[in-house]
Amino acid sequence: METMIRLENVHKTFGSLQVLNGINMEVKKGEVVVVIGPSGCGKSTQLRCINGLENIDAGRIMVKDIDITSGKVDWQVVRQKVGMVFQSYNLYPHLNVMRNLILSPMKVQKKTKKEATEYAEILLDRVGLLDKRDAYPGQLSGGQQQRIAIVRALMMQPEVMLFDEVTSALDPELINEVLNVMIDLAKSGMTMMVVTHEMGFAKAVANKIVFMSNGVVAEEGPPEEFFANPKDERLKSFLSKVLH
Amino acid sequence: MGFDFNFIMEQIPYLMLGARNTLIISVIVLLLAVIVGIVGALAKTSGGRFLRLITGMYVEIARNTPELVQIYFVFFVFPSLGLKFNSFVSGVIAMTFFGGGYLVEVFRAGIEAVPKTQVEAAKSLALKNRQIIVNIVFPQALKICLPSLIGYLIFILKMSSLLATIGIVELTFVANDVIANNFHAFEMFSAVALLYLIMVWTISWLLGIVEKRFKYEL
Amino acid sequence: MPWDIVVKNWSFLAAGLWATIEIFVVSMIAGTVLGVLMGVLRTSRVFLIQITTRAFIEVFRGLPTLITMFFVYFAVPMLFQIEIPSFLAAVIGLTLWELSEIAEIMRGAIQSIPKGQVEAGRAMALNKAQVLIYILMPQAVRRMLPPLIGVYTRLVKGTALASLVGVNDLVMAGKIVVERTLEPLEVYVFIMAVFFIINYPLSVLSRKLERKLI
Amino acid sequence: MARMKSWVLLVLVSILITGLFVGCGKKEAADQTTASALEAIKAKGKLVIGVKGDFPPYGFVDEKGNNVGFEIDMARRLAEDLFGDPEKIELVVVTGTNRIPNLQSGKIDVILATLGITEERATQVDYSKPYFKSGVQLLVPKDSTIDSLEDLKGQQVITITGTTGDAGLQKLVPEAKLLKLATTSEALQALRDNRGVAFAQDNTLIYVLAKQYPEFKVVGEPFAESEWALAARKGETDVVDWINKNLDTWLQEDYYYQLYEKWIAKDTPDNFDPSVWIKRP
Repeated sequence: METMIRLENVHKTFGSLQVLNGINMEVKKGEVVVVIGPSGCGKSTQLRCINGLENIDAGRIMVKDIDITSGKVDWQVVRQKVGMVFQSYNLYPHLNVMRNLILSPMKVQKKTKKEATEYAEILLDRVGLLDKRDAYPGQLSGGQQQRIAIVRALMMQPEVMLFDEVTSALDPELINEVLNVMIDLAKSGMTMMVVTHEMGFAKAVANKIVFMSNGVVAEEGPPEEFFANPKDERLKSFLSKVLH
Repeated sequence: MGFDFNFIMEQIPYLMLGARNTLIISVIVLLLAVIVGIVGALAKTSGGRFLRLITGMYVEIARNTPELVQIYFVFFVFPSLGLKFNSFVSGVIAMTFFGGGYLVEVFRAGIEAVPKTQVEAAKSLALKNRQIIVNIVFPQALKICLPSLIGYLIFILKMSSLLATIGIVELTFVANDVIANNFHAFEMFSAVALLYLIMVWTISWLLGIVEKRFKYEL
Repeated sequence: MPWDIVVKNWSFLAAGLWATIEIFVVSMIAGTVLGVLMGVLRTSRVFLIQITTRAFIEVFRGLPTLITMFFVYFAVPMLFQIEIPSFLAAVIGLTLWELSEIAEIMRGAIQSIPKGQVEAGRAMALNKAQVLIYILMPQAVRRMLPPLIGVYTRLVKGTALASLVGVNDLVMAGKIVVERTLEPLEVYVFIMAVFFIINYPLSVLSRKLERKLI
Repeated sequence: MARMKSWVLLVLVSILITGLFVGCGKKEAADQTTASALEAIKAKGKLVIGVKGDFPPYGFVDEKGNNVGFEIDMARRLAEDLFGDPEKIELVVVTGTNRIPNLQSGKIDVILATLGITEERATQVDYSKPYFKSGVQLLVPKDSTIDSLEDLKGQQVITITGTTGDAGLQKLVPEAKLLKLATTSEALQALRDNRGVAFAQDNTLIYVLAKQYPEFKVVGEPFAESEWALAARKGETDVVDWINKNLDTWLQEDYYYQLYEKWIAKDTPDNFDPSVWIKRP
């Protein structure tokens, strides 16, 4: 199967803080990879490096066959292939839902307003928010905003989706409506890389789970084996904290 | 000395001319100052080192020297440097200079108040830097700046009174011109003060309404 | 020779500068004291006090300071048959503007302090005045400081208006020197430099305090 | 408790300051209601005269910052007559715009500031006898072709708000566009910068300016001629009478000519006849 994302010995520091310490990882087409680990282990930084929100210090990151660390990468191309959803939704507060969705397709992909709007309606309908097309983000609940944010990323018809703790800022009763959208998306065959604390989600849809600790991949494997039979000591202690 | 209403009634056409000119000048200056402010703010937030330094120096000089002296400078000093403009243009240049200096800081603060995560989200959606500034950062910054812009239109309107000193026929000039020949200082200054207050209060009221509407959308 | 004109007329310009400083200091003190008072009155629960102070503040914040100054200098003496020399007219004009600005800052600062602070103070059996002095004022002062210094920098610049009611301040002295020499460049650069030197540290301080607050 | 005290103190001081402003005003106002204006001046112990500060050689400020000039000498002689001491005087610098308001408001007792006699002003103040006659002429750049009022039609002309030149020009050449400024220094600079084709002002001033700055010359016949007089508040006839008595004495003594020689002669063209301006016995 084709490799969508590959990280090779990636290093990243913030000042004197070593965040990524030689990460090696691979996401294949159609895979759902869930990244877990204690806070500050570099999970989010890793995602942000993949679409160029952070620069890495050493190593190599490939998105399909593009080396995004080569220094002469066209980010507009890469970012169309890689969609990203953030913890704090980051919808544009000054634009209504529809204009949030169609801005990039029109500006970047030069789609007509009609084309973009039609596609947005299909996706909105799929997440059950078609009736909110004219609302402003400030008028929506967190769960609704996050579902819109997912749709917004999908509008670019990306080949990989990155999810950065997308349910962490939500009230508990709103988490499932977002997870359900993600589960549907996984079932439709989307390649996904998901940083999350939702172990239930990981068990349900992940092809592979990666445990990060101190800026390296400490353990990885398919979910059944991973949860049933953890080997790494740090993972054992982490799991005992989050599973009970 | 009583209040001579008839005298004021006679002066109404002249007063209205002054008030009209005060408004026209203020609006022109505000528009130009907004342009200067936006360009300066962009230079300060995303320009190179040199550009930032130059903009910074401009802002400090504009903000830390008296407006009156700046007006004199343009009107009385520029010609000796080979730059001669008539009263009106000189006044507009000087006021745009200090108005723009204030607005650079207003817009810079506005731009910096837009959350970084907005830029990241836009980047992740493959927008280019210029598109991000135009479509995402700027509209949001503008709304953040709006209350300050109200303040500065009023500031500019009030400052336009200084233009009387270089012979521009605005409201304060009208007052001086009339009392130099007719001496009804109390009546004239009361009338002029009232006109200024009506303009200032109307602007702050109107823009207050706009501000409320904007707030709702955010 | 650069600065020749300034050096030759130094004592004359210095006398003007001294007048400018005097105007600034006197109006600064008067405006601050009266402004704080007015600000406290503005937050009064008594409707009549509230409405009068508000009207006062709105009028003198709304008027161009030059108009206020002209009014004091030309109109008030006629109206009340009293004598107001140039210097006093300049000071009163600037003070009326400044105290209104300060009162408004003061009101904003007091009202920005959460109600809970007052309630906590009252719950601890402090009386109204004590709440004002021990709870509200110290917190308000910290919030007021940056905009207060901002008002002072505007006041420094405002002193230039004194020349327009006949005070022999720095600007007036400069004008007279220019008339004698017909060399405006040096003199005006000098005047701007003097104001800049006074004002720049103030505006830096104001920004520093503002950042500290955030 | 200490802090409480300082707070109360602050309040008291503020009230005191406010009271002071109001109190001062009231006291001065009381003085002015005294029956005899001259007696009131005497009681005050000094003569407060509004003079020019930017009008050499009549009233100006010298390099040491002192008020000096033709009219300042007159003012001091008035004080000497009244108090036997030329120093019992307070000179208030006034401008063309504010001299009459200053007088009316009681800021000054007398105007001695190149004030021309006009009907309109006569309704506002009481004039003394004239001590000087001036007319408005035009100051133009040396190479200018302007030489009469005719030439000003459709041109921009510099004047000073509220002066005889300003009013006269508006009446005689309404087709001229006026750039009205506040002081001579500003007008002069505007002329140098070619902001107008001419500066219309009293010939007393512009002859001097023309001599001082060779780049300019005086042209045209005097127009809007006016006689200068001192002025007191309306109804203060005792002040006016007292001034007139002095003026008569000065004329007999040929004092005006002495003042002309002291202040003006050096600044006028060589064969200039001073009787254009002053009377001689």
